[in-house]
Amino acid sequence: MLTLEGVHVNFGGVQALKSASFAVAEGESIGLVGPNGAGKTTLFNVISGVVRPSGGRLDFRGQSLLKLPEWKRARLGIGRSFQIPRPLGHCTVRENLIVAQRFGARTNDPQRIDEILDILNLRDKADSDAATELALTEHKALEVGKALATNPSLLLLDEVLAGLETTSKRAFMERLGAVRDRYKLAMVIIEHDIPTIAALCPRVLVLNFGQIIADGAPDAVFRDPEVIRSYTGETTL
Amino acid sequence: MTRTLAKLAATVATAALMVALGGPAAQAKDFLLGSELPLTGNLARVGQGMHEGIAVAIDMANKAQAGKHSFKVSTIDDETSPAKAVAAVEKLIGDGVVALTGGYGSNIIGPASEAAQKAGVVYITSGGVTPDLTGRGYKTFFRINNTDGYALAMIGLLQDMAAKKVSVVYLNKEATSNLAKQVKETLSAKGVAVTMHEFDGSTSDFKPLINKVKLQDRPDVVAMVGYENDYVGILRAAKVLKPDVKAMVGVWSLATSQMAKEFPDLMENVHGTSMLSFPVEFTQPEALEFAATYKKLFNKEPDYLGQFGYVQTRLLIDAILRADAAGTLAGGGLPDELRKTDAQTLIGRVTFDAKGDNPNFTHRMGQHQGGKVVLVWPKAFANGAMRFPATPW
Amino acid sequence: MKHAILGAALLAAYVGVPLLFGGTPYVMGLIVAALTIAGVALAWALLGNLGGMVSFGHAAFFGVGSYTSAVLSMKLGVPVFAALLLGGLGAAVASVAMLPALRLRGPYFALAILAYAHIFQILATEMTPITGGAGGLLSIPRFPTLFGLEFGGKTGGYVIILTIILLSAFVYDAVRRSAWGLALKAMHDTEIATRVIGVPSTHLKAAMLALSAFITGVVGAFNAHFISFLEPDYAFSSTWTVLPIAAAIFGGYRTVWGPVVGALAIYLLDQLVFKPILPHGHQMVLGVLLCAMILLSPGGLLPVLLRRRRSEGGRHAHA
Amino acid sequence: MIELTLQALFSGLLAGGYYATVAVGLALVFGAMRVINLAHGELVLLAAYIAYAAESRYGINPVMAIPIALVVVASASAIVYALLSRIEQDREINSLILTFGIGIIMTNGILTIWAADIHSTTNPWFQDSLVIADTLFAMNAEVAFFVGGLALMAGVYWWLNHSWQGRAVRALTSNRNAAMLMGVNPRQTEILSFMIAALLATFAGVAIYTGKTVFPSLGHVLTVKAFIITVLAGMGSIHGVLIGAIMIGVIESLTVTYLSASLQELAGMLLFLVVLFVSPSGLFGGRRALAR
Repeated sequence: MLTLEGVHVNFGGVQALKSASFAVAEGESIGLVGPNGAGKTTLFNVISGVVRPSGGRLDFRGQSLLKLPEWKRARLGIGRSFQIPRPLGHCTVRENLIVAQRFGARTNDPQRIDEILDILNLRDKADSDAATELALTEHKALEVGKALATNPSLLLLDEVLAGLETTSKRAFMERLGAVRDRYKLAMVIIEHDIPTIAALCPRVLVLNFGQIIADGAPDAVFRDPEVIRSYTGETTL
Repeated sequence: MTRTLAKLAATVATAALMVALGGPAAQAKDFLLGSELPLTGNLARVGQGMHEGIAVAIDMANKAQAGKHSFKVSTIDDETSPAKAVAAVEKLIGDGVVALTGGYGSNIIGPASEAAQKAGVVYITSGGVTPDLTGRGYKTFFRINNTDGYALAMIGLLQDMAAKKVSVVYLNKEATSNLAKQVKETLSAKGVAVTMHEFDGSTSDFKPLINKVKLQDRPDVVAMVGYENDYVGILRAAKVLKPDVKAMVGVWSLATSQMAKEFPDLMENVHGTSMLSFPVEFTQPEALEFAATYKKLFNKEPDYLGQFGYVQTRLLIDAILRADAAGTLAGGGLPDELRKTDAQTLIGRVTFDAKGDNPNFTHRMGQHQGGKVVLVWPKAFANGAMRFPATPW
Repeated sequence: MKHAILGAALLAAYVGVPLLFGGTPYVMGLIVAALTIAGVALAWALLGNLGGMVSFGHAAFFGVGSYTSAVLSMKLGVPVFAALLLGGLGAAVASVAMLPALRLRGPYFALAILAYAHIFQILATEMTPITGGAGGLLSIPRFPTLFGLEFGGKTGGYVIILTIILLSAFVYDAVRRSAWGLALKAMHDTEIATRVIGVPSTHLKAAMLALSAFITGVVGAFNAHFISFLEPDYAFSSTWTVLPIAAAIFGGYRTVWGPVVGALAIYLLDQLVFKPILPHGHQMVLGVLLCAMILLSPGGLLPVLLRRRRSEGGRHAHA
Repeated sequence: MIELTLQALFSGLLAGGYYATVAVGLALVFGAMRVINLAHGELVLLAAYIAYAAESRYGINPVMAIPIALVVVASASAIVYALLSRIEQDREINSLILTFGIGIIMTNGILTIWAADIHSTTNPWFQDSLVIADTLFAMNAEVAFFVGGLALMAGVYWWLNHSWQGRAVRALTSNRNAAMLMGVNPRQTEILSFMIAALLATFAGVAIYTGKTVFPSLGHVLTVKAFIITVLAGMGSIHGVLIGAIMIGVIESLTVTYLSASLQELAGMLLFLVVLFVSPSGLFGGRRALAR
């Protein structure tokens, strides 16, 4: 459904992405790993339209995204979360989802919103102020929720699990799995924790210095010496 | 919402109260005049000038009528805003004034006098010279001066100077551009070559403009139509560039004691409209008393604004007394009485035509000479010789 | 209960006030002038509260609206009430010229709009054949008499401007409560977060600008036909920006009714109390009020009053 | 023709010089504090009126009056700063409105104290003409204050680049948070920038009093012009402000020369909008004006 070909991004001479090329199939789940500053988030920014690439092709279901603004891409079905949660200010949790649904999905479907609240375990926080009254886990959940409320077919999750302690992390993982199966989503997940990735994603991309250095099944990828080198210390093998 | 109205009701209640307090004057022989003038805003200066004249007229009338009648004036600041001027006129009429004297700026007098006309109350002014005002043919509107009078004076002087080429530098406001265009038409008709230069109120550096006049027009005379700070800017630029002209001629608020005091070296030899010489050399008794009273009240020499304010108010008071004597005042006879006016005043003969305009009005031209303002046109009123050719540099 | 209050209020506004003050044109004139300011203040607050934009150039919309309406009714004989709406439309169209300014932030936007106001004023002065130049337009047609109701007078004018304000407030409130309102509120902090969930933020802002311009334009048009006189310096005067801002801030620009309350309070206080006390430069008091409000209660007057009335409602009074 | 153009350019240059002295102060404060001080023009005007008072009452030469004016203007802007720093929420909007209010207060204050009359120095030397190669004409005041202004701005420029306080201001301008992490004391630096702005405002005020005429409503006009120039330049670049100011000055005088004096404001405004929309970050980089 999503195809990148030779995508370049420059920030004032610094190459954040060097000819990144890969494709995401319908319903596929991909783990995106790599050391900090490898360009993972930049990749998401390119796909969701926050950053304009300096070169390359970017197609979604046979349509080029390059000219489209963020909001049009969202309406095409690309949902994303931010690494640092960005709840909509002056709004309750439910209102966050309502805005996302009205504008992203262009529908008005309370059931689905309740559904999302349930899956993400935000029901009892539905009417608390999103910006001020949420715990970290709930913030992460809301990030996913906003993306889900836009009825995406591709979900880009930026470290939604990072900073959660193991137990809540496990719970959250299961929720993500449920979400994916419930809505038959394709997912790309940025995540440092290898076991989590391995558990969620049959396929893993490794990014280093803006380049994709490995692409394949987790066990294969994480045995790749180059990957290990790039990852010294960061992997728990 | 409810709060809104509560607040509204409260504030307005006080309003009604104040209106009641300022209510109509008690006795019949105690005349209350109304005056709506800009005491703040862009026209504050001129507004205050006219108001001084009105005060002088009231003071003199009370002295003359001592024992018989007494006159009071109630003044409201229109803040140089048409809407507030209308509100002011309505309030004054609500307070039961006999007639209105004042108003400055054609665009403010317009709506204000319209409100007065609606209520059938006389509105007399000298603050707006545009033909449109009298063009409306209101029964209650009277004006002692007009653009023609200013144009006549300026043109008259320019012809005495036998100017063949004239550059008109004028502000793009209504009164100023009207006057400038009238001067151009008349002079061109008389075969004088006239070039026009419009400028905007925000202009502070006139050198580029005057340089055009100097290098391209090469006129005999530069005619300026603007207000104080425009004149100062133009004259300074001219003083620097020293164009080869025979005279610098302006109109209102130029040949005044104020300018003579504030900018002595800049004004030397400059011409402008002025009814009075400065220091004032009055001959008629009325003029002398006027000057004395002015000095007494405001401790300064009268200027043209005060003079116009005085004349319009004095004519109004005379008409009121006549109408009162004839017993037609209550019955709305004041406009007709005013129309009967035919008086020699500080600004010359005044009569009113059907539209309330004063057809006899012709301004006079004064020239700054060594800190004094000497009347140089028309000959009849001249109290000194015109220095010509002569410029501030 | 709530409806009862509302009904009573409407009755008082439409019947009570005219009965009370219809006889004294001066007071009625003051109220109408205050409501005119209130209309602009409402539109200004809408732009600030929903669009998150401070404008120092609402005089531009006011002037364009008044000129459009006046010229249409004078030169093309368009019925006054139709011209009124077209005036609003004209202002909205003018706001399209300002769309590039939407890319600008805080002070840049505020003063870019101010520059527009200057430009429109200069154009109005220079386009003499249409606008009558610096001389302006005298005796603009007043409001006609419809169904036996005479709208030309003070009371008629009052009813018209009151209706304009009520309708505007209604629209404002509706927008604020809609998903649009939510999205706009959310945009202030993290515009990008709203864009990635499908909110066309720039379009929304543009819409708010156009709406604010429309309301301001209609109010300006009303004023033109009410005063029946126009000239550039007056139509584009900075007072059409200064007073509404003062009013909105004073009353509380994050509430719907705050600006209206503020306008009535400020204008009537200014004219009835401050002006007699210090005739020269009594606008100074406005400045003082403005500063005091910003420093002591940035939320404005109305929220304070409301909060006093019902102990809860912090957020709601603010929303 | 060529003579006309030369004079136009010369006049524009001089005008630009005095616009710049007004604008640099505004830009400096914006850089250091992220606040457009809408009362800046009134501060300039205040200085002018102090000079007037000093001359008309005690016959003090306007130039000699600069120190007196400086004291008054500095304390005035200290008050402005004190009030500004009390704003916590919605800083951007509220500070705009606050300084706007202060501007109204000052304008009307000046109106009540000195009335609506126009004023300018009565000292003839300032208006005497100074002729260069008998094609370029100017008043002594204009040239004197142009040169003085340049010197002053050069001083500020040097100060910004070579003194550590100056560097602190620049650090704050380019990246607020980073600067604070680096241990820049924002309050101190902000106050400093306000004082420098006051100095420039005082100078500009006296320049206007001697070279032009002053009246109460002038302050607002000055603020707008200064802001336009600041945007033209792009925030936080002094030489940018100078060039932007001269551009405005020259465009205006050329408009007067070749079109009409009634269009000069329009020309300036249009230039401003064009630059704003073509490159919102101004002609000389600096801070970006674009929304986040």
